[in-house]
Amino acid sequence: MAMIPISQYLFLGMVLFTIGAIGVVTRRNVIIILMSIELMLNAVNINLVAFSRLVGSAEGHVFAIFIITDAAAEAAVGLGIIIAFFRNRETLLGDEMDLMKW
Amino acid sequence: MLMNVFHFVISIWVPLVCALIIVAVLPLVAGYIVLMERKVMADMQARLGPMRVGPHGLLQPIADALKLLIKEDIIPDEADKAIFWFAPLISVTAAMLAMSALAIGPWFQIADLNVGLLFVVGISALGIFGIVLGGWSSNSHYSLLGALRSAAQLVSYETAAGMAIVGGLLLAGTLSTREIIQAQNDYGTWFAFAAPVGFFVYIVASIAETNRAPFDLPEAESELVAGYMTEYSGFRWALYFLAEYTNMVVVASIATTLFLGGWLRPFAGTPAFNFLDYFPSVLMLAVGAYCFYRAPKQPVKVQSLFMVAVGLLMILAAIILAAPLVPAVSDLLPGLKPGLHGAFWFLLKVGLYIYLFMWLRFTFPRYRFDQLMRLGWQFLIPLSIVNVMGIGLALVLHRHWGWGHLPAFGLTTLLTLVVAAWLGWAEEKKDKVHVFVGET
Amino acid sequence: MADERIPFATHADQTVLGADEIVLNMGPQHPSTHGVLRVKLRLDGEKVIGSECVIGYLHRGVEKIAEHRSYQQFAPYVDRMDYVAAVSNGLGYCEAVEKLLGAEAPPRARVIRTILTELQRIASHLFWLGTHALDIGALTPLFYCLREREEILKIFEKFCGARLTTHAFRIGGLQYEAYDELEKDVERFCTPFDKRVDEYESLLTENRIWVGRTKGVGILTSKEAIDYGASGPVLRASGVKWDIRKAMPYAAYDQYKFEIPTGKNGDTYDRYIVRMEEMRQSRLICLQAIENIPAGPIMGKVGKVLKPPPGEVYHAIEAPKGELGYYIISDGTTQPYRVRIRPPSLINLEAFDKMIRGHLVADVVAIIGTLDIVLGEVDR
Amino acid sequence: MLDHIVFYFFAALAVVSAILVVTRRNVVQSAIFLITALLATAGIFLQLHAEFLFIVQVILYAGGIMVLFVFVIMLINMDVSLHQVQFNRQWWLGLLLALVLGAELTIAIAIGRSHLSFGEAAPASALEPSTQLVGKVLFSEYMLPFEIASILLLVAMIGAVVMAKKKI
Repeated sequence: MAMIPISQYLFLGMVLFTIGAIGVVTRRNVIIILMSIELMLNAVNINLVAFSRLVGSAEGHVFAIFIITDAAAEAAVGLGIIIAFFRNRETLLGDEMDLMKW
Repeated sequence: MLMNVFHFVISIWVPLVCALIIVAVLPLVAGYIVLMERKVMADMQARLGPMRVGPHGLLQPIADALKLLIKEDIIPDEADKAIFWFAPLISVTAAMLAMSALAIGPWFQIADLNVGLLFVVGISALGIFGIVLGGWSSNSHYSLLGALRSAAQLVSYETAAGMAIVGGLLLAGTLSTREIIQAQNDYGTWFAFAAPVGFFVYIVASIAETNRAPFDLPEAESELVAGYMTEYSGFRWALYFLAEYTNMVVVASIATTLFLGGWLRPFAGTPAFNFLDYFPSVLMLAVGAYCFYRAPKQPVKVQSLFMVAVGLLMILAAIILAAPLVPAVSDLLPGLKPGLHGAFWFLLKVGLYIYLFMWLRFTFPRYRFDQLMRLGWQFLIPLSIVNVMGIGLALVLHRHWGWGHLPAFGLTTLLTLVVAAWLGWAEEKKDKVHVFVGET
Repeated sequence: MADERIPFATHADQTVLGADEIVLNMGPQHPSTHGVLRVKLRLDGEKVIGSECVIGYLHRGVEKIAEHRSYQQFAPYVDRMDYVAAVSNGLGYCEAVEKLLGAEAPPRARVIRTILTELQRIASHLFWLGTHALDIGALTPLFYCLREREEILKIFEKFCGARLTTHAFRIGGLQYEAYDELEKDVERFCTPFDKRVDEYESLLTENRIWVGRTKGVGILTSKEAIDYGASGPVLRASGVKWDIRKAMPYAAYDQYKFEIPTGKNGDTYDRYIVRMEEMRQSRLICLQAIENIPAGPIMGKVGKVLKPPPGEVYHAIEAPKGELGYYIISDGTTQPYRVRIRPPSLINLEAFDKMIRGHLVADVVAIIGTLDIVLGEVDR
Repeated sequence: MLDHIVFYFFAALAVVSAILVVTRRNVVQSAIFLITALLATAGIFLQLHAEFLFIVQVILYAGGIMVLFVFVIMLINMDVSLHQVQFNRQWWLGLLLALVLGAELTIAIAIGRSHLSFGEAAPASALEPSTQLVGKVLFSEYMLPFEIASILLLVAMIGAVVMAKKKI
């Protein structure tokens, strides 16, 4: 039973990261942008865990846990901002966030 | 070589058979829990409960299931059809998947995972998506409010339940369900007695997680009609119901595993209590005898026969449970006794835990949403954190300072109870301030 | 007060609401609106910021029907208003017409009327308690309450053959002579009944969740209660000691000793306590009454055909839900010219919007329950 | 062999759901596919013998963060946004740049595969049992980052409350 080569995981991570990036730069809906960012973070996690498996230490896992923590914090604050934004502007479109203050 | 093949076959087939049993039997079990609930409710409310289908309503669940299966499956016009269609499946799948890491007796377990208990907790929490998406896709305000309440409630009480579980895990030092039960055997006491406050927090939080009264706000009948299930009917509604009752079994199993000694007999380590080994058989015999006693009093002959059949089944179960106690049999199959009796005790504890749920449901009124949140965030979560710290302290006292179990855990439990009393007192005081919640 | 209210109607049909605002339509088919009350709630999250009651789904034109029936013929109709307390409705109507006629029921009839009406009050409160507790989520009290109510209904059935819409009284007295064991039956019910009330109280009164759900919910101060014209337990729970049985005694109430329980805060909890206490007082009245039921005729001197002199009369009684008034105008014929009924449920419901503002959806249900409305009476 | 099947299944699932996340019009459907993608990633973690991370992913990501997302999506009335243009005006530029980024990464991986020797992967037993190992590393070497992460969470919590509250 051959191991799956590490490059496969890296490639998977790359694909997911790119899709996430595409979502961030092309979509208008802020919630979907936020979700795309989560997707990118997730892609990074795959890489970390794969490397961790490669070198046989748990450091990659630890970093992945930190990234998940970070994602949780980001989601909480980001969604808070979205709610505040929606309350004030009644829209969810990212490209209408064009005022510093209203 | 042959032994290896044998072991391989065992290692593949036992989990498969267990999984099949769970998937096939759980709906039936859920149905009979509903019957039990109705009977318990009837008993507490001075009524008889279902008595028509089968003797003492014993076939009622099957009749109900048939009725639900042939009912029309209504999908509202304005609903998001795809999501509406598969949302109940999420709930059921998550609930059933969670069963896979639970050990019902030393024999019966699909997979003894490294992260066993966390797996159960995490996967069963995914069932919330079924509720939230079902409520949202129904496109009805009642459903939406029910779904929102459900999500908020689950997220809040998951924290308290998780911290309560952490307390138990600290004692066990492992996440594997099998080893947790083994650890309780080694301690010589169930963790419910070592960490009573944690157990209490878990009871409350698990009731809230399964949306049972007095925390049944997501489906509060008098407020939100049926909450997230308002627009569902027929089979899909039955799936939600199945998920709810499976979740009850899951949380009861977690509590049994972590706090009530899993498949261990009461006083498992004390030879003086070995007579409790006869309890399973005696209980079955008693139930069988009651069946025979009631059989002639049934109104219809078929029902009498059915009652006799149930009685015979009980006696058969008694014989099977008594078999390992015969020295000849136990010599032949040494694993028989822990396997059978373990499963019996486990299921008995699960049943008692569910009975506790029902008892509470028929005794208490329903919380209001803000009170529910206040209870969760201001009482249970701080208490569970204090409980974890207390257990840590007890372990330090025990392991490093050489205190005995009783003084160490007694002291920390006392401390935790003091904190609990203080928290309760603070909340009471706040209650007085909050006499009028409204603003207008 | 009124000018502070957010006009609901301007927002009700508004499709674009604020971020968290929704309009929730409760009823007319909803498990806890006690019939066919429809409430349009404007919610901010779960907080009520406006409401509108839509009534009339059960309107049968009772008052109009009265104009085309003779006085006796109309009596059964009033039973269909507050169908949970039909005896009280009948009493009010009969006494109003008697007042119009200038006749009076004989003492025996009045005592028996008192007994039955007080039993009816207990039955009505029991039904209220069961459903109110059910609304708040306590499933069990309902069945205990219905168990006791059943005993009362059995007494009614023995007395007049009907259980719900009894038509037990007649203008001028009673329809039937009391059956032989009436006293015994009433005694058998009343003697252990205070223990039963204690039993309900042990389930609810001290219960933390119950107290949390009812204390401070739906407050009506005594001034507001009077302004809204509230009556009955709703008024008394706000601290106003007003009971028509004491203030303008009718039937045989002046002969008996009983207390008027009052509350302090005027919240749901106080209304609950007041009603529980009222049940105990009603039991005492019944026990006093059966000790000495005077002998004599059961019908006063009224003719076969009732032709009251032209004029008008208002007669109110203390029904279980509050002041039940009948305003009858006679033009000297056999049919009333106009009958106007003051149903306590409708008037108490007026305060509903005031009471629920700022509360949560769950409290709406509790407040509907605590007002003890019967839609048959609200809509007539 | 089983390993391969599991990996490619979850990888394909993750990629397909990821594509659907960024292309769906309906936000709720996007969220559902994001959950699928996250669960598929969790499956890949399991295939990499990272059981603890698998369960953390399921509990925290799928069970916690996504509940938050779905909650907010349901709170916000989004019928309007269904009929709006979904992609912004410079979408072609963004797509191009993202694809360039992807190409760069691909090239990097390809070069790395041929020029750098990754060596043979450590045996599966080196990471068992992952829970204890992660715990030990987390609470010894990475104690400070761990504490910082907890402060970060606290800050985020306060921030979220301040943001979302109407009147403070």
